[in-house]
Amino acid sequence: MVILFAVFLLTLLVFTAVAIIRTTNLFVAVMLSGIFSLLMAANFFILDAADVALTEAAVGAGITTVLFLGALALTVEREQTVPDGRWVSISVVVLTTLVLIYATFDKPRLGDPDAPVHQHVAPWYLGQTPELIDIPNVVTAVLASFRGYDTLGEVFVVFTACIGVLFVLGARQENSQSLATPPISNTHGLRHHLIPRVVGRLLIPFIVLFGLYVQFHGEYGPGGGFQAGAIIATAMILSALLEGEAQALRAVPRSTLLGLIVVGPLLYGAVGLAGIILGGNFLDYSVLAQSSVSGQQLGILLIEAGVGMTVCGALLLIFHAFASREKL
Amino acid sequence: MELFGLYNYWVFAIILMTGFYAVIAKGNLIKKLIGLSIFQSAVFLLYISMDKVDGGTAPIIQKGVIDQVYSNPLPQVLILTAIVVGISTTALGLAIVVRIKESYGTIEEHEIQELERNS
Amino acid sequence: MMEIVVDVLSWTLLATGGAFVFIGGLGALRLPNFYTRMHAASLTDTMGTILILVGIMLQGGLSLATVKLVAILGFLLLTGPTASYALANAALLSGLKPEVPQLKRRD
Amino acid sequence: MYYIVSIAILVTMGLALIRALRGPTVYDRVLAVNMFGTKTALLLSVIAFLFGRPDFLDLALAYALINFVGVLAVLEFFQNHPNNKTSDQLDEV
Repeated sequence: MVILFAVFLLTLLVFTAVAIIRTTNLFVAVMLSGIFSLLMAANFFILDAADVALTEAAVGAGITTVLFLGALALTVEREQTVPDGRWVSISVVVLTTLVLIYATFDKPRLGDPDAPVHQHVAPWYLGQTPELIDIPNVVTAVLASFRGYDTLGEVFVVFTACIGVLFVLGARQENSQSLATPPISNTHGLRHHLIPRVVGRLLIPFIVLFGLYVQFHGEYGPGGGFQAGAIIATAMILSALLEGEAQALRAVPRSTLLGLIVVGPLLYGAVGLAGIILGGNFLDYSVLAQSSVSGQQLGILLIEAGVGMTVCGALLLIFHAFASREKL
Repeated sequence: MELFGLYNYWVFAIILMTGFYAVIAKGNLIKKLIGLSIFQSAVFLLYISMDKVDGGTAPIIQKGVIDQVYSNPLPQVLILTAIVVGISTTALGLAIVVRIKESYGTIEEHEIQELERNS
Repeated sequence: MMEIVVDVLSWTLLATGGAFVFIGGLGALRLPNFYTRMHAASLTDTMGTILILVGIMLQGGLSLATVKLVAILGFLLLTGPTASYALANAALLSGLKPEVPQLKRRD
Repeated sequence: MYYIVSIAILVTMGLALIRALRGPTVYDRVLAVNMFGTKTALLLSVIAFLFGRPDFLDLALAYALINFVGVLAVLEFFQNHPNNKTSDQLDEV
């Protein structure tokens, strides 16, 4: 029965995707992307991926929309239609779709317990996590410990992307006076809208609290550094929307955010190096404490904190980079 | 539910190619980026579809429940990190588009090419 | 006995909530202009949310889940009307005038 | 019973999607997105109970808390950029 729900949601997903591509109004496309993200999260949840659904919720519900709207505000909202060469692309795409669908007939059906993907390391992870790490959430265990090296790489990608955005957008605009006071057009935010302001102010502490809960409860339920970073960043973005860009930067200055994105990966790397110094391997947390299990738990706690700091700082810096730029 | 056993993969193929169409056929750079993120979401869907096990539940081990089947945690880990990385790289793309708009005054591909040719 | 009462009550709440949600969707689809559609959507959103979440709460009993459901209900009740306000305001700001539609009579 | 409620919510999501695709104004689409968000939060809470894993209510909580940020961003967008507003009322998809 639930699988029928999934089928229905997937069908809606296809309609949404086609509509996003067909509309020429970019604002509408961004709004429909919001629906796309919601459908995606519901699908992930039905397919037993609670952690992934929480990530999609944390990122897709606020940050994606805000970033795309920020970019639209700086560019244009309509695309021009260029009809030439359209049929070639359509035929290429339809042909490839048919080939891909033909290829799926060799795949094991959804939920097949004998599928090759379930035979390799997954049973080992599921079987060994209670013994080696002793935390309920296997996803967190795999993310932070068994595949910690991989996650380190991802954290550095987020870091690098953020640095890239700062390089591209942080440069001084020709018409602005000085770098020290970046031009801020929307100093007021939504300050004269009383209702959003009151409700938003009431909710911001709760969102931050929920973010911290997700961060530190990640070993026991769905959550972890990636989700928590995105949720806390959403809270700060909300405050920037309500109180204006300048006020938000006064509350959490740029230097703090830069510190966050620097300290996050460094903390992650330092935990890895501590493993080497204490006689283990890189990112081997077993040697961090008296017993191997509590060492693993300590290591996971620390690197999740590093991930959370990096993601939160990076997303906020990206947001401020877009929001404080003036349209030419 | 044999009938729908492969439905997820078909939807994956259609969404993937919908996103790809935007990347190859649309001239607007922001539209291309939206297409790219749809493409990316399709890949997420493919991975998450593979993690499902019949009768399974999310891989968060419940105390006191024995003989519970859990879904595969590995694809979830890969996609969890990929979502956050995806939004940061999309933001980088958007930043470049904003700079292109500031330099060329347009974000339509053919107009940029024309400006390049004339300069 | 008590359990049956709670069960029946919760099923009733869930069914009514489902009906409210559906009517809201119908209204958002069928009503003639933006402001009426928003009226339908936001009103039934609130009512349907209360009914469905209270219905699930009765099923959950006294547990952590119920506490979370109370939190979800509280936050949805705060954010839903705020979002409606923001949306109506955005529409007004950009010059979408609320007007009374001339109802056509079907003969 | 959970099934019936879920189906009602799913059908409503379908209706909201039709409204989002049909428009006609951009605000109708934003309204549909907002409706969709609330319905997703409800659906996730119902399905969490359907699966018998009420600890997954965190997801619905996340949506309840941060889903309206998008709509506030839209308000801010229209307030600060009134010149290039998307005011064409008959935008066909």
